[in-house]
Amino acid sequence: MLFENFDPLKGEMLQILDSEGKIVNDKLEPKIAKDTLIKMYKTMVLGRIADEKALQFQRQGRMLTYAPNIGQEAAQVGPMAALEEQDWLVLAFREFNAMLYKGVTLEQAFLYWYGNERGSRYDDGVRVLPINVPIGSQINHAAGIAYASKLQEKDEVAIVFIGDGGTSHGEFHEGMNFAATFDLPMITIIQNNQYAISTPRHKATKSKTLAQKAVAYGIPGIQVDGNDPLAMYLAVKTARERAKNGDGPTLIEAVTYRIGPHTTSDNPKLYREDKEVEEWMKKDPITRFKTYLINKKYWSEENDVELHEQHKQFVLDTFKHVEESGEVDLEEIFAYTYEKMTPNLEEQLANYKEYLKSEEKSNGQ
Amino acid sequence: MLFENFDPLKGEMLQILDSEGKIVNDKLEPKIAKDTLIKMYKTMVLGRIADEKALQFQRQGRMLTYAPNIGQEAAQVGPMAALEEQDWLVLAFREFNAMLYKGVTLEQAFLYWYGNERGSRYDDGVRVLPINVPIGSQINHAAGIAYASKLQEKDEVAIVFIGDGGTSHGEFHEGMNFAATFDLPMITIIQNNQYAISTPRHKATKSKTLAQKAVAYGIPGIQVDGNDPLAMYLAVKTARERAKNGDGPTLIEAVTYRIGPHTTSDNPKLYREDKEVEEWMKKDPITRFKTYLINKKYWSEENDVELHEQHKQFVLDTFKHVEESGEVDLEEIFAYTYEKMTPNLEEQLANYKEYLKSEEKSNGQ
Amino acid sequence: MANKTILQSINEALDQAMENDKSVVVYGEDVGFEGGVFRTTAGLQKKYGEKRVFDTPIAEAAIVGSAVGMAINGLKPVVEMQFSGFSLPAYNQIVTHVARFRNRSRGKYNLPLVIRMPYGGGVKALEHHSESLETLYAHIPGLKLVIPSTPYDAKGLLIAAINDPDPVIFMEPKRIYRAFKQEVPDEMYEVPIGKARMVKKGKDITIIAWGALVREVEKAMKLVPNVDAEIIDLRTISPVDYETIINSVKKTGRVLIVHEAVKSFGPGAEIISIINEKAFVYLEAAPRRLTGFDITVPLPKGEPHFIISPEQIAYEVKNIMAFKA
Amino acid sequence: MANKTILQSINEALDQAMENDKSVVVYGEDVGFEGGVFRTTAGLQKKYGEKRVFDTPIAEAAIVGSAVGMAINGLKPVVEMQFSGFSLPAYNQIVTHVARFRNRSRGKYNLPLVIRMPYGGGVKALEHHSESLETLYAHIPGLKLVIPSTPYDAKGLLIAAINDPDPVIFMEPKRIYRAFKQEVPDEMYEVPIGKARMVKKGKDITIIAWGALVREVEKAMKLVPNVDAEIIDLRTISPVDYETIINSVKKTGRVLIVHEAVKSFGPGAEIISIINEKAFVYLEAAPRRLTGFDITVPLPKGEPHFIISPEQIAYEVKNIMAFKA
Ligand SMILES: Cc1ncc(C[n+]2csc(CCOP(=O)(O)OP(=O)(O)O)c2C)c(N)n1
Ligand SMILES: Cc1ncc(C[n+]2csc(CCOP(=O)(O)OP(=O)(O)O)c2C)c(N)n1
Ligand SMILES: [Mg+2]
Ligand SMILES: [Mg+2]
Repeated sequence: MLFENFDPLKGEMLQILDSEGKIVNDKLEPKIAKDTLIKMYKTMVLGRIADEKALQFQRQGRMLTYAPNIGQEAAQVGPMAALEEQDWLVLAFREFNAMLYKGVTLEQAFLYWYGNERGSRYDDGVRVLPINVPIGSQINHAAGIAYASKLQEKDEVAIVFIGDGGTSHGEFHEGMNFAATFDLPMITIIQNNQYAISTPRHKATKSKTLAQKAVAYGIPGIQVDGNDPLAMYLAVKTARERAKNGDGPTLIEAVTYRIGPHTTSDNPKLYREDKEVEEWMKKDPITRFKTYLINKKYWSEENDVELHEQHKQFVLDTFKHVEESGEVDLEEIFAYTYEKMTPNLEEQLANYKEYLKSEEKSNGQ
Repeated sequence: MLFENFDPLKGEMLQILDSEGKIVNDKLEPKIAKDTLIKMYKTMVLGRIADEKALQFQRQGRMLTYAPNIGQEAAQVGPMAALEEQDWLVLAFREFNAMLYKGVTLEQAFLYWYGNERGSRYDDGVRVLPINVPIGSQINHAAGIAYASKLQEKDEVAIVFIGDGGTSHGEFHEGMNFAATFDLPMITIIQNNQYAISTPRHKATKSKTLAQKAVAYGIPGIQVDGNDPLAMYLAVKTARERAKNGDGPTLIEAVTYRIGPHTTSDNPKLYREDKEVEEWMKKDPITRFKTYLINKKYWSEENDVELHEQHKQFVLDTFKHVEESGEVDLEEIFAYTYEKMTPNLEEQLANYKEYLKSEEKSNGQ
Repeated sequence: MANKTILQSINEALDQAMENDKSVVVYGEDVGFEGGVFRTTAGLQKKYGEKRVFDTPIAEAAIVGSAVGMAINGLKPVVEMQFSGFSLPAYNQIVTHVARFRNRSRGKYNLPLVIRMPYGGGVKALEHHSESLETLYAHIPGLKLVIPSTPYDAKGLLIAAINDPDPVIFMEPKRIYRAFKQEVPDEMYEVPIGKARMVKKGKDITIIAWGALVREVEKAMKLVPNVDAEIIDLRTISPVDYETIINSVKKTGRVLIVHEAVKSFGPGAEIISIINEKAFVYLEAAPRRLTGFDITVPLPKGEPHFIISPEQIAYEVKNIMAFKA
Repeated sequence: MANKTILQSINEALDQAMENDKSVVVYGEDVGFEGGVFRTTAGLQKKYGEKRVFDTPIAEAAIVGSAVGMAINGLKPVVEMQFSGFSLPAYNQIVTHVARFRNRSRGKYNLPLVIRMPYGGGVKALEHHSESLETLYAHIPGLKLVIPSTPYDAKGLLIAAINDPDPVIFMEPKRIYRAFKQEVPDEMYEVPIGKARMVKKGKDITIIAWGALVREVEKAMKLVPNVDAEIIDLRTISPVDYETIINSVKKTGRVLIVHEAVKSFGPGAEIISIINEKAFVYLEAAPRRLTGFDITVPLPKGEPHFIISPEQIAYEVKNIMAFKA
């Protein structure tokens, strides 16, 4: 079994496609349909372009704030490609690419960062939970979803993302332990991007790897090259098998790097060297995946130029649309606290409207 | 190093003195001064008698509630004997023996269970924190104490107890990780007494041992026969060395058994077989320790009879004293919320006194 | 129809809800095999199996957080916090998720879940086993907070809570779990959430209480037979039933609120403020609160000072009646 | 003496407290190397070393729980919750331990610690970055809750909080961290905890606010120049300064409380209740609250509806002035 062959306590890490785009472990190369490979690649490129544009929009004061994913595309898209339609995606907040792959529209994803709750209402049938800001708490949601899947004997898994920093939180522990205790069909991906805001990975915990935290829950844990989409795919595919067989959750540490700032309000120059960033840029997941696809003759440089053009235009058009969405209505901010507005809320809304009316009047005078 | 030789992942458990009172690992037999051994034994016997009496008092309606420690004496007294005076003891709530050894008086310990906060104000210089009811939260207190010791470069450790059930709590994770990250002089003892109220150990977590949870924090973890006072002593002694050398915390799982009910309001017959209890009674820590001491010619059956008599009387006298302590004054319940009473509290107290006066008057009429 | 305690009514409500709807699951610490430390869930695991009724690790955030996930994926979880004092480790989940998922997802994900917790003092318990934390839940938009004071209401409100599309915090006055019995219908029924109960009509003063203190108010009024009090059992703390309160105050002009929660920034303050906002001109005396002191509930040897007695209630009533503006 | 922002004043208070007393330690998420996401702790690690100023894992319960231990063992921790919304995972520690250790140990263990947290809306932030959770801390016996609204008070109150023998929650109105400057003494000084600040004397109406809203009230009063308002900056939310409030209400007879926290069971209710208890007969109009709606603070595109404007305050003032009993 894959997970037995890569013991994090022995410093073993799964890699299939190296930084140069070469297959370094051909026995493990997963058989992925061409369509899927292309979808993966296209999503990664779209994610990258959207990220770069979003940073730009934010600098122009057109976007509220933004948490870029640059460099982490493979860690997100690899897992998504290994899932089934009916599987649930439970987000932390830095999973733009995973969201796009799983059916969240670019417009929705942008709308959220633009400051509108509508951006978290994904289409019916899209099994993605909204972005989850309180660190660590999403693990328990995934565990609950997985419990319901298991109780109702559905072939579903819940895949949940968390950052390296998030693994220090109490809720990570409780959720992992809960899922393990009941053998729930859950897969946890730690995107170890080496930083939690300004705090480097080694200051968050003394454990040599994050994957080895699985030992505490009596479940398999594996370190995977998070910039290798094939390795991430394989790890999740295998974890999904385990889940389906009733063997419970798996912990996957995707070793990757956050190339950009934490969010647009962060200045990484305060706490890390440019050199470190440059080193990691050489391990770019998109470059290596492109080489792989070209080598397989699934892709060409011409395709690539075309794709970039298309995506750029799509991103610009979408953002324009988002900008045109305007403000959120007064009624809307009251409408979703309860299924039916309480008398209290009705009164507060009515009073406020009365005030607005009086303002209008006095401004009209 | 001791901890490397007993890998919980390999199912290895430290035992020195077996159920029969025989030394099974003479290379590891710790050299403990006779006085200390006798103090350990006396404390264990006192703890046992106090426990049995407390259960009796409670059945007679004379004691509020009580959480007995029967069977867990070695897991508490072994560690205490390995500490220094200046070390801190941070309690969960089932560490009656540890408290007694570390300087809490029997009267204080009883007074607490009798329902009086005075029972948690231990004498000056007794470095024991009050009983801690919210499961898991004490680990973080110990970590903080240890941080202060380290910062101030004092030769102190904080030893903290938690139950098997408590290891599932988020605070266990956060506190262990915090202590490990900063290499704090902390020792965590898990009293694995096989139950959390009615919930058996295996329903609390899937990990085969609790000691292996140390792997998540990059620190040593060891399973110890918790009914063996010598093994518990040695494990803590060694952990204290580590702490002193700046090597950080250690996790020790004491494998033991709760012979009595969870508390006096619990009926264990609802969830476990008598046979299981009987099996564990054969592993009694006091019996084996007595044999060891007698073999060493440190103790005799006559000493033992005398000790039991003395302790019984002491327990009865002490409890009588506790019963005579009466109710808690009105003023006292207001006095300790802030260093100085707020105007608000002063007013509430004054109003209540006025009411009492009016009651007196109307009762007097 | 039979005489039942609050405890039995809760057990029956859970039983019938599980029978009636396969998506209802019941879990928490020791609720499964043993049937709960108070035995509110006794017999359920045997009847509905280990998958629908189960024991969890000691991890309140996981209990509540997993309930969020279950509710999203089609179940109706009814979880137990062993004591309300131990709901605090789950407080982050409750405030940031239970209360907000609906709003965050703009209505895509409702969370039809119930969090049960025994609360209140007077049972001679250890620390953290006696508090009244209504405010912590009533102050949070997106939650409903319900507290029964009788066996009839306990059953009907719990069934209503389970059927409610919104998340409901259900606090159980453990002091009166077994204190008395009442005729309770054997079939399922709902007591509506958001409606106070008129315990007794009256014209002199409005007394508002809930949980275990409703009976203490009733006892108190025997001590002041010349005062004709209108007694209201609030029953739903949030959303508050304005109407019943305001109609009563308009009639009586005098108000006493009795709760065991500590006074400052406590639940009584909101009721006084509502009365100020909606019935100020009807007030004939300053509305008053009789509440727990602003301290930690003392351990049993000091607790009697803290527990509100009928005599104290009567004393306050007399004071208010004597008030002249 | 120099002009300083609230942010600078807080930084200076921390700096001087650390300089002055070796037992003061400062830590939290990103407070060390980077100097905090708002830069309130900038420069401190360089000056006082990695042991006294440090970054922690993301674990709020550990941050607060370890502070409890440090305070017991001789230190004075000043910890930061990155945003008040993220103090909730530490809420169990704060309620069950920070607030209670003194009482539990009958005075043996004081906890001289401070928990700082930026709070409030109006900064166009993501979810959980905008709430006003005063009530959750003010309702807990054993805690003090302090909120500055000016650079002068920020420094003086923070120093007082650090010197206080009791634990203090120190909420910082992040919206005005850099909004304006004020002359602030360079040396250490204390602003007493438990005393409100009289912003402006007046005779027509008492307006009570704190944090970022004090300035909004001041702006509002420019819109109703014919009303002579007495403006009180509460400054310490718990324990409340009765005296200042009651003296003012006795004079004006009219009251408006303005806070951004949601209305129901919120902090304003307590103040209204105190006024009812102590100055009922002086009231000439129903006291009113102008507060956040009972909803989750909206994301930025909806937040403007939620944020209280000077115009709204002026409107409420006019309504109260028009009240005739
Ligand atoms: C409970 C909680 N505490 C603090 C924060 C503030 N915060 C937002 S992101 C972040 C760092 C997260 O680091 P990591 O888990 O590694 O994820 P990454 O940002 O690297 O994707 C922090 C501390 C939060 N969102 N929730
Ligand atoms: C946070 C919290 N949740 C629930 C409880 C109620 N409770 C008291 S003891 C206990 C079981 C503890 O089991 P374990 O940790 O194994 O310790 P033991 O009782 O066996 O010594 C529980 C659930 C509590 N005290 N604190
Ligand atoms: Mg990270
Ligand atoms: Mg146990």
